[in-house]
Amino acid sequence: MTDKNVDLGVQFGPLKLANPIMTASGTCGYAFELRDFVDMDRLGAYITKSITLEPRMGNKPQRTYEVASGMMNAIGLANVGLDKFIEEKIPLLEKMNVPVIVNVAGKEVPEYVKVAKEVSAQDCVAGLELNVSCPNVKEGGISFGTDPKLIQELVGSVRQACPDTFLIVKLTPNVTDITVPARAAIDAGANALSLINTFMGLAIDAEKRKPILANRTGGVSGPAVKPMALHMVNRVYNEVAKDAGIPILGMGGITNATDAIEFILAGATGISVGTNVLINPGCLNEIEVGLKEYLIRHHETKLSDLIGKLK
Amino acid sequence: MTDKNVDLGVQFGPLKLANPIMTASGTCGYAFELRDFVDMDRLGAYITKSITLEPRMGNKPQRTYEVASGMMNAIGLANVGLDKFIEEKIPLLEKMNVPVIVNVAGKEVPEYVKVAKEVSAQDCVAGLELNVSCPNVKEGGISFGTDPKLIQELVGSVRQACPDTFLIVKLTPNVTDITVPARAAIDAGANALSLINTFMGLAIDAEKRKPILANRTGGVSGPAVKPMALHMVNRVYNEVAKDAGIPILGMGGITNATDAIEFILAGATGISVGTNVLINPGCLNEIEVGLKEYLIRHHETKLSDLIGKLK
Amino acid sequence: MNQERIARRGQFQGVIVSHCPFGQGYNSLIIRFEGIASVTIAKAQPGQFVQVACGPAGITKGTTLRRPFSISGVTLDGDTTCLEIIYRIIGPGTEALANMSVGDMIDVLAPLGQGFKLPKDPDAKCLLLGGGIGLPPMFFLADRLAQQGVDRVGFAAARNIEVVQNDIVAEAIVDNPLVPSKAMKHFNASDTGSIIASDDGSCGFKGNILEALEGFLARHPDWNIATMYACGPEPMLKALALFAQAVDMECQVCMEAYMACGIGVCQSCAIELAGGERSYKLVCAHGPVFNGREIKW
Amino acid sequence: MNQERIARRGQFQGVIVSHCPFGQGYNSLIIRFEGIASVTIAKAQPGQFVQVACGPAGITKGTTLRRPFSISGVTLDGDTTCLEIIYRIIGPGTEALANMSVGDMIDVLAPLGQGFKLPKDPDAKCLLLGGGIGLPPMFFLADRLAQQGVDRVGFAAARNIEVVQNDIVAEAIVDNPLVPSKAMKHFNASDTGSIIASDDGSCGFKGNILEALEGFLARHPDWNIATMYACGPEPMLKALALFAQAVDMECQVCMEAYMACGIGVCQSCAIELAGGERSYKLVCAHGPVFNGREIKW
Ligand SMILES: Cc1cc2nc3c(=O)[nH]c(=O)nc-3n(C[C@H](O)[C@H](O)[C@H](O)COP(=O)(O)OP(=O)(O)OC[C@H]3O[C@@H](n4cnc5c(N)ncnc54)[C@H](O)[C@@H]3O)c2cc1C
Ligand SMILES: Cc1cc2nc3c(=O)[nH]c(=O)nc-3n(C[C@H](O)[C@H](O)[C@H](O)COP(=O)(O)OP(=O)(O)OC[C@H]3O[C@@H](n4cnc5c(N)ncnc54)[C@H](O)[C@@H]3O)c2cc1C
Ligand SMILES: Cc1cc2nc3c(=O)[nH]c(=O)nc-3n(C[C@H](O)[C@H](O)[C@H](O)COP(=O)(O)O)c2cc1C
Ligand SMILES: Cc1cc2nc3c(=O)[nH]c(=O)nc-3n(C[C@H](O)[C@H](O)[C@H](O)COP(=O)(O)O)c2cc1C
Ligand code: FES
Ligand code: FES
Repeated sequence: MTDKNVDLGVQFGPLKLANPIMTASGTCGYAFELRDFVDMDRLGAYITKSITLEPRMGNKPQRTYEVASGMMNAIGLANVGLDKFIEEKIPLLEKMNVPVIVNVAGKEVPEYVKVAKEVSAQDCVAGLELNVSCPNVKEGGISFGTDPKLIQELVGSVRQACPDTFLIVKLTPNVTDITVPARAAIDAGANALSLINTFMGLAIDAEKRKPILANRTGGVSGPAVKPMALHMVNRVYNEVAKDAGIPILGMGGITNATDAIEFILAGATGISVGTNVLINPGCLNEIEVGLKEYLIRHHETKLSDLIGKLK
Repeated sequence: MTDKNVDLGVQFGPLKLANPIMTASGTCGYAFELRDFVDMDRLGAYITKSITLEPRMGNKPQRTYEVASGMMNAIGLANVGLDKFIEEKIPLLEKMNVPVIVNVAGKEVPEYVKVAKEVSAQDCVAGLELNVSCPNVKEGGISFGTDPKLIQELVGSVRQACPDTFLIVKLTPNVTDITVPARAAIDAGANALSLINTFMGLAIDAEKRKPILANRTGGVSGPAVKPMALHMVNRVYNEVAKDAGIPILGMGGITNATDAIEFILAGATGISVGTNVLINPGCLNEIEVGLKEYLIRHHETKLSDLIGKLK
Repeated sequence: MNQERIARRGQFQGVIVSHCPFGQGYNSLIIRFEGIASVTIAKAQPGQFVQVACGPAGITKGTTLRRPFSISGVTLDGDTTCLEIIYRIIGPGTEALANMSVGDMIDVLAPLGQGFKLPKDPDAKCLLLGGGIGLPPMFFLADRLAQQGVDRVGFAAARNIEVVQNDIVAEAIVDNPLVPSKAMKHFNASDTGSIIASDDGSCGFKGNILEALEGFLARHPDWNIATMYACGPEPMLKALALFAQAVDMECQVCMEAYMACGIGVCQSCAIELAGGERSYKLVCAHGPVFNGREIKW
Repeated sequence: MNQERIARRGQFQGVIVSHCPFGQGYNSLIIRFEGIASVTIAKAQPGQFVQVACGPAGITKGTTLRRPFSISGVTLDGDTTCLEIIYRIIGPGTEALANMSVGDMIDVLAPLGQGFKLPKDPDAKCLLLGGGIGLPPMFFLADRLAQQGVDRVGFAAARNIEVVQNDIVAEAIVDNPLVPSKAMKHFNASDTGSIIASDDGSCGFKGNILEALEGFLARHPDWNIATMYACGPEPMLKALALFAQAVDMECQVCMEAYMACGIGVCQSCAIELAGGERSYKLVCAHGPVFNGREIKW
């Protein structure tokens, strides 16, 4: 079998993607920042950093830290804000040859709605990924993503404002039962689910006796979280998404094609790479090659046949 | 300052321990299995493997698997059962020169109560650690540890049956808000909290397209979970345990004295080592030496002065 | 810790004194120990194993489980003891191990598990059957039996001549069984005659190791009182154990299991036992050597 | 990807051609690149840096962030380009790097960030001020300025003579500033006169690097039109930048920050800017070289 005979294409909601590989929000910039290291045309889709209504400076440094088989980050959603995004980044995104998904974040529902509406109105935007893991100000700082009622309100409001938009909801793993927010998001109109965002963690400088990150806590990502991420993807696939016909974008510690296959077998239709892009940006293209090799070695022709095929 | 001037002693509930170092349940056998590798007399306390009412064969193999900076296990609480424990292991534990804490597990409340009562009646047992992370059969397999009501019922029942026993409740990290089960356990009469048990994870063999562990899922432990464990210990300390005057036994990825100091700064009074004992059993003694060195380097005399001293 | 305990097993650091290819894809690694480690390891029995921290001693950092390897030889040299393992480079652990150099310190837990029960009777006869990475403990066993002057024949399974030439069984091609000529390096060193069985007959006996054994026993009826010692892939052990049961021969098998601790504390390495109700023993603590009848095949 | 983009920067693998101690606790590492990597890296500017995967190329396995190091020299040699970094062994990343050997392949992202703005005027004068691991980019800068024939003086900060003798500034002890004698290895190589400042006067000038600079400027008033280029510990940079502001001198500072990506996508390396409202730039993308006035000290 040759390269030509294998098909990495997947149907991700309304999007027909050439392959399942996407960037993870927050690790791959707003548009072409990675182009010196990655052939952007060979991605399945491109997902931007989280955009908020107002520009955000982000947290004080130190913002990241290396931990065992992973990293912690407390960037604080630093981003240029909606206006500058529309003005400066959309023209760049228009030049992309792959579908563009914009990640949207906020602290209150109206903020999400406003950003979602304006961004989804852009021709070059194929879908939105709602980051519901940020703290909700009104509810005393608890994260949207941990309260199914808040998720429903948030996703429902965005759905109402953008009735035809492809809406991915990105879930936090910091919950007792990931199927609960997953169901809430689907019930409120999500077309796809992204999982997982980062695990809450704390790193301590034993010598100085203080937290290493200026924000105290941060989100843990990278290979360290892969077993948990696979478990959550598989649970949501089996218990919620499969029957609902809702595709999953799986992520958490993916570094190579084998990892990607594991997520696909667990039930993911698409996969995102975050932390490893910071380490080995070339992996975004290497994974594509590796997926083909896997199909050839296994005498399979279509990657999509493997989705959820964990025995 | 010399060795002699530094004091590693901690007051762990009613127990005055020579140092904060304890074995983690399930990784250090029933009694003296580690004695060829560890000077057991230099531990702060010894904690046994989980004991259940009936003997348990445990899960089918493969039961463990190495993951990035950690491992997964699905041992399935394999243990000799209460009767054989009393008959064979208690006589060994009577020979221990450090306080002995017995970890108790079960599937239903009466089972816990029965084991707790019999075990705590043994003279050589200084306390019990209730492992509330096992699935509850009656409630359809959900874990005791994720439902505060079940925790309260369980801990309350054990407390009633063993009114004078030093009771440590070991919490699962697979929850949205770790302070909720922490409070529930304290309200029901826990004298100390152990955290954390393992994170639920899934490992997949991409070639065979099946889970690697016979049990499908397993618990993730080791350095990979340290940032999450530190975060949970620190939250429970600040939000619950400090004011309640309840000591914390911190664990999750500890491999050396610096890790141990981090947990102590975060609020732990004692620390347990699990996964790393499997890799480097000698670490249990090395950590003791390292803690002394830290105190000397920092011109401190008492380790207990550092508990919760994270800035 | 009292002396007696230390003398049984322990966590030791030794220095690598030799590390070289052993057939294609295999390495032989020899570690030298001093002091109490030397005394303790000198007592190792064939069938016992070691848990190796597959990276420089002292910087394991708790990120990787140890890897278990059978002891393939132990040699005393004055106050020091050298321990050999022969390992196949197959994954991250053995790759890291392969990167270690002569002179490096390496950390082991040793010696672990229950080894083979050696015959007490000097007139005993022993059949040593090894396949792939099951051969190394047979080399150690052959050594010991040779020291005791016990009659023994070695059998090595190989798929075909390429495997034999490139693989662990090395240069051995033996036409005449029992002629200890250029036979396998280690068997040869202990003067143990050996038979190679290859599936396609491209080398030595044509057939599997059980067929080679059956042929041998047919030709040498006096060997029917022998004890079988076997280590290798599970299907091979199963076939040998069932055969032994059928002809009522004693058969000791050296089993593998995925291990975490290797010292009996984690319950990782359960192996299911024969018999009605499901029950397990621990390969690391009760084994790795079991009576063939004990195992649920 | 079009040629133009590849030519700006990229992810490249090169071979280690030299790896040796550079003072005590420091190593000099020279990597040779071929093909497009060679062409791209040949265009590197002083002040730019590389992100190094501190382990054998190909087996990073995503477990460790890259580590940033300033480029301390770039040499063309036919179709290949050699890149040098000089690094202090301080933690796990640099320890792993120190374990790599000549002949190993190594993976870098290079060249990254915005380097120093070099003077256009051939009559310009440049003051190069480095402390500790801030010296390596100064060596590269001195090289380039020498090529352009621009007047320059190097300043190196050291705590005391032990530091000078054992540390990165190597054997350099210069009595007469501006005499390019046995001065620092690299400064010397580019014929750049250099001054050592040691806090206790045990070596070279007695005082800190700012005091050495002030003394020099007092003795050489014609140098008051010079541009300052500085890299080193933050307190040193702060003192120099504030001095430059006071005497209205141009001052370019090369900053450090904890980095994850090094290529502008993760927002890790924020540095706070001077001015009323809190605002940040990215050290890896907008820097590491900034105008001294830009930074909030
Ligand atoms: C008692 C015993 C004796 C052994 N003796 C030898 C020997 O003499 N020579 C030799 O080459 N090999 C021997 N092995 C097998 C050896 O332990 C594995 O090949 C090695 O652990 C592989 O590690 P890896 O990281 O290179 O490969 P991995 O990719 O981790 O594993 C490759 C294969 O080895 C198995 N494996 C991995 N880790 C372990 C583990 N901790 N315990 C058991 N199996 C594991 C995996 O399931 C997989 O099938 C023995 C195993 C046991 C249990
Ligand atoms: C633009 C730039 C240029 C540099 N140039 C040089 C140089 O030429 N020579 C040199 O010796 N060092 C240089 N450094 C510093 C060098 O990156 C660190 O010393 C190195 O990352 C330490 O890694 P480690 O794992 O050995 O130690 P660690 O124990 O990880 O760290 C030791 C110290 O280095 C800091 N550090 C660790 N990782 C990073 C990181 N990814 N980014 C920034 N800081 C980090 C830590 O905060 C800590 O204070 C430079 C840093 C930057 C940002
Ligand atoms: C530096 C960094 C920044 C991130 N920023 C965002 C963000 O802005 N929005 C978001 O939804 N997720 C963000 N994430 C989470 C990632 O998109 C991803 O969900 C997570 O890192 C797990 O994947 P990984 O293990 O491949 O990194 C960020 C992660 C990292 C490491
Ligand atoms: C092999 C293994 C078996 C375990 N068995 C038990 C058990 O029987 N009861 C229990 O409460 N915790 C058990 N645990 C959890 C540990 O006690 C500990 O909470 C967890 O592993 C985190 O600590 P660590 O990262 O140091 O391993 C087990 C962990 C491992 C790795
Ligand atoms: S490997 Fe831990 S009990 Fe056998
Ligand atoms: S290090 Fe990632 S943006 Fe600078």
